[in-house]
Amino acid sequence: MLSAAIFVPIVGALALLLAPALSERRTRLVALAISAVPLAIMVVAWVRFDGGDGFQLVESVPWIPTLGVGYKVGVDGVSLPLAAMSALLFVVSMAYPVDLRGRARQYFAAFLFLEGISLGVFLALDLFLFYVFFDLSLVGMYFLIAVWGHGDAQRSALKFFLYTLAGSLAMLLAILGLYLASEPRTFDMAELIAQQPLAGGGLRAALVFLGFVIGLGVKTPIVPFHTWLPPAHVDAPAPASTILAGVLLKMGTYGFVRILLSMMPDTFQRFALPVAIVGVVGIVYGALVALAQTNLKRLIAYSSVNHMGYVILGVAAAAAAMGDDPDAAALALSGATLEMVAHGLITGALFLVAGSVWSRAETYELGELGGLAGRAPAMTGVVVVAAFASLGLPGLAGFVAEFQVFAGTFSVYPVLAGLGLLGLVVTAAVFLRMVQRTFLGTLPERWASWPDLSRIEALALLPLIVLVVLIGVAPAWVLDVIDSASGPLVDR
Amino acid sequence: MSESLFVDVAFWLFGGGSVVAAWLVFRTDSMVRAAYWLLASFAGVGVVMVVLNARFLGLVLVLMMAGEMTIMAVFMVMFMMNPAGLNPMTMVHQHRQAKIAGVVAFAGLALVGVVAEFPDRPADPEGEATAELGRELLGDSMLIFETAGVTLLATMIGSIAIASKRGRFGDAEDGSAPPPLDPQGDHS
Amino acid sequence: MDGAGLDAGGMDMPLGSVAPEIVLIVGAVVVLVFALFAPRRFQAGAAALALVTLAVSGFASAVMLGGSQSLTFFDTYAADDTAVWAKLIVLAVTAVTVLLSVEWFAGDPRHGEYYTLLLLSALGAVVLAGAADLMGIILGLLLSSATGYVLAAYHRTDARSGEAAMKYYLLGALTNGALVYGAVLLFGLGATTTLLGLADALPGSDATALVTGTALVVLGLAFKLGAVPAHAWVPDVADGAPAPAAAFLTVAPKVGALIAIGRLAVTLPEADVGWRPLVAVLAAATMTLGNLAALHQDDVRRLLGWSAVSQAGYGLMAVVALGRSDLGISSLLYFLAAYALANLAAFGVVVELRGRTDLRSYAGLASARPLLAAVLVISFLSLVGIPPLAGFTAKVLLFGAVVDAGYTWLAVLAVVNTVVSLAYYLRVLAPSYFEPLAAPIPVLGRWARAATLTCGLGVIALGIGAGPFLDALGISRLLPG
Amino acid sequence: MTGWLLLIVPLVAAGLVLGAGRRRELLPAVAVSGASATLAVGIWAASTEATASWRWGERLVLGLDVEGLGAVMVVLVPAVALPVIAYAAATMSQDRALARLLALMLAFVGAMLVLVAAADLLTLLVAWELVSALSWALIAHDWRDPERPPLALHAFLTTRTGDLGLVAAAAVALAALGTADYDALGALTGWPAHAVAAGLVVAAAAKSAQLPFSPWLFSAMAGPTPVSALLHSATMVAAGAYVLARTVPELEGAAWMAGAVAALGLATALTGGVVASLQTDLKRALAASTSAQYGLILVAVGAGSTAAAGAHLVTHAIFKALLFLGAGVVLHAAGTLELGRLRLGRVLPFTAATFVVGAAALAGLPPLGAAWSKEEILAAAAHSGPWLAAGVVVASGLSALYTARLALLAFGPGSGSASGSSAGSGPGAVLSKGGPSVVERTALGVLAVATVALGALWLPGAGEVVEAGTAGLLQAGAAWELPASLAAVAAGVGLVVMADRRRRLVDLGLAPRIRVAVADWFGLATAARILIVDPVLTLSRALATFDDQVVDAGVRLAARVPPALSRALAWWGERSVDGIVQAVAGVTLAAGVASRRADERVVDRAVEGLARETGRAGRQSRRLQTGLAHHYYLIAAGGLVALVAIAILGTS
Amino acid sequence: MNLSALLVVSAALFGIGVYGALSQQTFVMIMMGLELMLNGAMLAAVAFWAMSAGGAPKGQLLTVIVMAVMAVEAALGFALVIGIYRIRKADMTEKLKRLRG
Repeated sequence: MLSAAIFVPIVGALALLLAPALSERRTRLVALAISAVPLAIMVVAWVRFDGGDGFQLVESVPWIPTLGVGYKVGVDGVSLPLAAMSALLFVVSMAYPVDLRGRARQYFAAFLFLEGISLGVFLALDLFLFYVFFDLSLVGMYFLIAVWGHGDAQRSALKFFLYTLAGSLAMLLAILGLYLASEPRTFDMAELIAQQPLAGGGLRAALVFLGFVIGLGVKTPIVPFHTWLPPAHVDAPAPASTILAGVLLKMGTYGFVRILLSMMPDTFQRFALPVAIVGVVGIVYGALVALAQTNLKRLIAYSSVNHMGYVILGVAAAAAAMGDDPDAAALALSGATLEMVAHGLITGALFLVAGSVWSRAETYELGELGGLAGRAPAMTGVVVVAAFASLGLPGLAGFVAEFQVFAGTFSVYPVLAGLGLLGLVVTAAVFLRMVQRTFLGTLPERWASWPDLSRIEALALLPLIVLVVLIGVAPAWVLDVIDSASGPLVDR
Repeated sequence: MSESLFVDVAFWLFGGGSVVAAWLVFRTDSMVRAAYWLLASFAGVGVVMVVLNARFLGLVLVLMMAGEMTIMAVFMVMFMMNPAGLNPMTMVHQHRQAKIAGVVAFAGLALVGVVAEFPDRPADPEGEATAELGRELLGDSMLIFETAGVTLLATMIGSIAIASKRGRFGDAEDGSAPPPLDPQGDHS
Repeated sequence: MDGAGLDAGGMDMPLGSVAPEIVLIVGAVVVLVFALFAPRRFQAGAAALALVTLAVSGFASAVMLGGSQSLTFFDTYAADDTAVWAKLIVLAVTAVTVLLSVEWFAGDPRHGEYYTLLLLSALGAVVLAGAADLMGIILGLLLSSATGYVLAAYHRTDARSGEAAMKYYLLGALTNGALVYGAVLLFGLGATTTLLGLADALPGSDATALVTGTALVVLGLAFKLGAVPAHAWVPDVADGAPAPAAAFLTVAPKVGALIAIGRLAVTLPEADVGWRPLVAVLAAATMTLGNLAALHQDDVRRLLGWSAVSQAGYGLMAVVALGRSDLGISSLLYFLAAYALANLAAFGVVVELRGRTDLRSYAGLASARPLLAAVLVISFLSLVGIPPLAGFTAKVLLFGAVVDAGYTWLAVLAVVNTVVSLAYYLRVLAPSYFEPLAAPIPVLGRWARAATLTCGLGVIALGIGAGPFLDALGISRLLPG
Repeated sequence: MTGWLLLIVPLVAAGLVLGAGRRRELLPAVAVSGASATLAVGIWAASTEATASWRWGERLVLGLDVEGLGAVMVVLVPAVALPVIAYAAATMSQDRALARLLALMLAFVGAMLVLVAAADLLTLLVAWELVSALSWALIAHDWRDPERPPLALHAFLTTRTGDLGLVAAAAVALAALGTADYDALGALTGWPAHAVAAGLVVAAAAKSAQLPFSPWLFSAMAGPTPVSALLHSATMVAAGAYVLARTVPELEGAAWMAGAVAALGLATALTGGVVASLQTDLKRALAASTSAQYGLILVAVGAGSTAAAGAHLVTHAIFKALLFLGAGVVLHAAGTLELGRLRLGRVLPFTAATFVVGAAALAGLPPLGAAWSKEEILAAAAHSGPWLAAGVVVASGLSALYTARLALLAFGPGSGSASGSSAGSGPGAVLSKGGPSVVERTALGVLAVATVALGALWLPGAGEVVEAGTAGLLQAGAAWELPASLAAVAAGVGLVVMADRRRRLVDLGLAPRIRVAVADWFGLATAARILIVDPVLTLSRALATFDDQVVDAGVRLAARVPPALSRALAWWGERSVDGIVQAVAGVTLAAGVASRRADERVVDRAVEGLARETGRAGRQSRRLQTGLAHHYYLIAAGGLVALVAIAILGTS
Repeated sequence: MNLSALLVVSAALFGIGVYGALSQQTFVMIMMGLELMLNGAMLAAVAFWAMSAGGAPKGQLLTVIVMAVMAVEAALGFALVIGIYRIRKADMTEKLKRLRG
């Protein structure tokens, strides 16, 4: 069943490319129908998920037995929410109207392809398979940015591809290091978790760890590997930005949990402090740099750096507290995982609205906007909710996650947690200034006829906002799923 | 010992001569003369081979090179528009680098020759060298020999294919160009 | 195949173990005779004959898989699976080349002989891959080179073709001299030329001579492989030679050369000559130079040539790992197969586009010829090593092998190079996909297209279906190691 | 679960208000009934000591528990909010976003109710931040005015900074104890106890506008008057004091906390008194007085008398709401809040009367309830130490001073102010806008009556009721306290009368520069801007530049390495491929074989490439491929030497 | 006469060949250099055969192979030179520099 979530969109993409051309509207409908399949599957998986430890709904086929490579997919409490969130984001992004440059089929095919690939990353239970999807996501995103982007899109896309490929390859070397250390050699995640290769420490373990941190860190991105992110976001079409921020970044942080925390916890524990410091730097640095941005998308992009900092901090704290204080570790890990989901929803909504702004104004410059609240109350409402969620307002999704991260971190790294708190204030300034400059104040003449969100835009944003509120108010249904994995993960 | 002395003298005479002739190949100012100096150098080596009891090989070498050098001379006359190939020619480039390369090559290999310890296993001077070669060709190394034959065959086919001007269907060069980018051209 | 059935000449000359080679020779002669006597309008029939020859030879090879894994013909020739796989790869490459050539050479009156030379060139690569004797290596290389020069020069009225061939020849002749002298030195040390005998005799011999001889031989093989420092012919041939021949020449000889280097390497005593670091440095230099030079090419064929240089560097990584990692041999063979398919696919696109080579003239290719553009993407991404294409699995194996062999730095360098390589491959893809069509893009014909698409699909199939293939490779041995 | 009605009812009411937004005539009715329902729920919750919990996850559970001071607040908050909301519905009927305002106010009340009913720090934190956020929305109500949103942002950011303390406190408590219940806080020891205590003090200081966070209250004045009334009376500002009253007794692990709270409160009370005395804007003066009064409450908390603190919270909430609404009437009637231009006593007699009642309470004049609660604070302070008591006395003198000044300037007889009398736009002129409406009068009247009614606190036995209600203790007062504080009050009032005689009441005889500086919290806001905000913004801009130019430059640099490398190779290749051999041979050779033209061209191009600083020059890498076969020969020959060298090196 | 002397002579021939191959401009002269290199190799092969390989027949065969190499290279070299000369009128390396970069 999970395999269908991966392959239905990929096959759908191929079919879309090879089938005769339809009108743009019909193409969109067909693509939406296909993209909804994984979402439906994720809902079913959610229902069938029994909240126990370990991987569930596993499907496994040998692939390259000589190398210990298998096609194996399944879910646990960490991957299920991420996969479900991704499936939702894809449906929403594909529904979102954007200038298709007359290449509707290719656009939706690229999106569907990317959808299958992204779900593959989260569902893969084999490192080789994981890497396959991890890397392929770059290809899909490269084309999306370069063909349908604006501004200096080709250059940004190239930078994105080169930079993240470098990261991927660093991770590939690390994966190989891990693989070569396993006995018998295998890429199977469950088996690697059971084997705990490189548990003895030493230089090799450190190097492998470093490779993973760089590889996953570029994708996350952690400071200072983040500079591909702003140009990629700015020049990408809004739905692609949504996917980039909402789904692709999560692949990095997900890797931290899925690989580093599970397969080499000892080493992670040894290096938890530097990783946590990197996380805090990301929090503070990302927030401060975002504060100075005058470009809407760059601002959101840097706020992503900030939010990924929370995730990294949480994961590092979980690694540090593992064993000594499993409760705190589980708290931090649950927080980090939930932050991934929350950030996907929140930032997804923000980027989609940024796309709406672009389609109306062809600019992202905050200085050219202002006073739009009167013309576009719905748009304002969405942004305000998302902004508050992003700055961690209770009652919205971000808070539950961030608070847990901090609660977990305080038990191991109180000083770092304290420093990280500063990020909260700056983020608040970032987002409220953004709201203020875009929507409040006086309306410039040229936007006197600014249209509010269209029906499709509103419909696409609605599920995101609803979920942001729902998770903020009643997160138990998500947290229980996450906790089912995070608890056992840090308590072995 | 007189035989040994004879061997030494012959070696120094022909071996040294071979080197000198080789040097003169690039010192002479005519291509035809160069060709004959080259032949001389090969002949010197051929003699040394004979001295070393590889009579068959030495003979083959000399005969082969004599033929080849004749071709070379004819060739030059034909193609270089240089009847008799006797015009002065000093057509060299990167001369100094070439000298250095030559010296380094010589020094390196000579060093190997002098310093390196090769096994000391002289051949039986009474050995039937030619017969052994024959047995080797038809026995242990038959596959090698056959490969050499095929290689020569391929060389013949190839040389004719690119050098011969006349083909079965008229001018061999007609139509031997890459297809044009635009098929509306002369592509058949 | 134990030789009992077809034992013709002596006690150790089982002709059956060289049946594929014999088929190639016979086929070459048949094609030649056909070409000499068939009327002009039937000349294309030579292609069909060549294909039949390749098929028969391929069949004869395939039945040898999983055979005795032994040396034959008095230890001068290897009948191991590695050699068989090499044959299969070379034969497949040749078959694709034949298909690419049919329409390309349609106007050439010497169309027929071309296939003879192609078959003989394939034989050279095959012999090189199977040779277990220094003389066999020399002759295989010579056969492959001699036919290669001619193939490169086959456009006899095209100045570029002749120039490419001449440069190819000059460099080949020089390095051949080095190879021969190196072989002589090794013979001097070991008193034999069979690799098996050398493996026995060389340990403990004089290091000066051994090192010099090794370096000389490696230079000779580096030429065939297109590796630094004898790489200079590759871009010229890729650019100047007839495009189908270029496709062949940047692939088939490398198969033989890489395996020959491997055989030689495992023969040499590691304690007396540090061939492993030597090959590693060679690999590093080759991949780096190839990628750097390709970086700003505006000529797609030259770019492919330089990419072929860099790929040779990756291939050498497998040799570095031979004997130290059990991934060594399978990575070598898998890499060769993956590289061959991807490179042929890329050249196939060029052929099908009638040799179109100016980068700018690729603008809008994706809208005019979506399938060809897709093949271009697939082949390039495979050369980069993007999953799930064949090139990716190859790189995983190579990286794994060298890391396993303790050469992590080489893997890191290869990673850096891979990123650089992506940049120039994307330089070709970008105009194809992101720019509007400037002028109509005519194509060559259906055979070339079929071959190209097949290779493109093959890249995907080999990547996804790596399992069975690697299973089959798993038992390969590289004799006499 | 029924405890959540405290949140749900006001939220539903807010939703109804929004739903009724189209039919404006319904708005007041819906809003007032919503507020009434909320009050009813509050009373019900207080009387039943409602509890509730809400599970977020395995380790996160929110809890409500209405008890002690919380029970008082749960009634007080909606009780004060009801008249304020009614007032707002009436006075702002012209505002096109009235529905939003009323809905936000109701939601705000709901959040505040959760805040006071919270049973643990996490729940508190949730409500706490919701209150902050809603206050931002309320203050920025007039968002079209480009000056207001920044002020709202200032207020929000200041309180948000303080909020971090609470985040930290909650997180530390949860990390250390596995729970953040108030009841469990006593178990904290060591650094977590100190951290929690410090976090709570910071958070409370920010929320209650204590030093050094006080200036945000001025920014908060950017909101409509009813919003100020709501924020500064019983709700947002009260939260800080309330939380300290709840937690100081619990946190035994941090003994310094009580002293610190008292000191902080006293400092704010004194500073705020001075600041309030120097304001020229009615609302700002009231705002500063809020800080000062909460300073006094904190003194009580620090001195250990939750009861006194609770009592003053209640009395203050009511009279401060009254005063703000009075200010609202003034603004509505006069169009300004400039103290020098008011003196509206004759024109707005009813308002003036109610305002004076409130002012008397603020000044601490017996027999009003506020005076009683202030005396109890003094008693508690005296119990703690003489210096604290002395401070409280001075503070009460200050409060009398600024209150009297305010009352006089706002509603004093005649047109005492020079500007007010001379200008044509005197009080009489502006009155065209009319006096308070019925609803306004009702609201003012109700609050005034309540203020007066609280005089009942002076009755014997009231102390026990207060102690029972707030679950705290009162200290027995010493004999000197009442006279001392009365004397201070008298002194304050006397000063005002004197100043008024000399017509220096507006500026109190201070040079404008000094007065403005002091009135602006002794330049605290400016200092914060210079010391914190500006540096942060500068830093952020610097970092952004750094990020663009340095961090990314590293990447760009790395991206430039291959082209540069190939450029180097090109130079090497074109200019002297031959150099390989020379170098290897160790022979120094002048550059050279390639033709002069080629040479010039390469060098030139290389320079150009460098100048352009793009990777484009990397194109030259292929110049190693000179196209000349004899160069290839050299490369091969040189390469062979290198091969030998490497093999030799590798062999060892 | 001993092995070292033979090898030195062989090295000299090879070195001169290298020099010629690198320094000459005309293709034919370059080919002469290449032949000389092979000449040196041949001499070394015979020397080893006679002095250190105990007369192993493979030494002689190796010499034959070198001759074959020589013949093949000469034949192809001439063929290529003819071809080049016909289309480009070029007889030296400097005239072939269209393919570069």
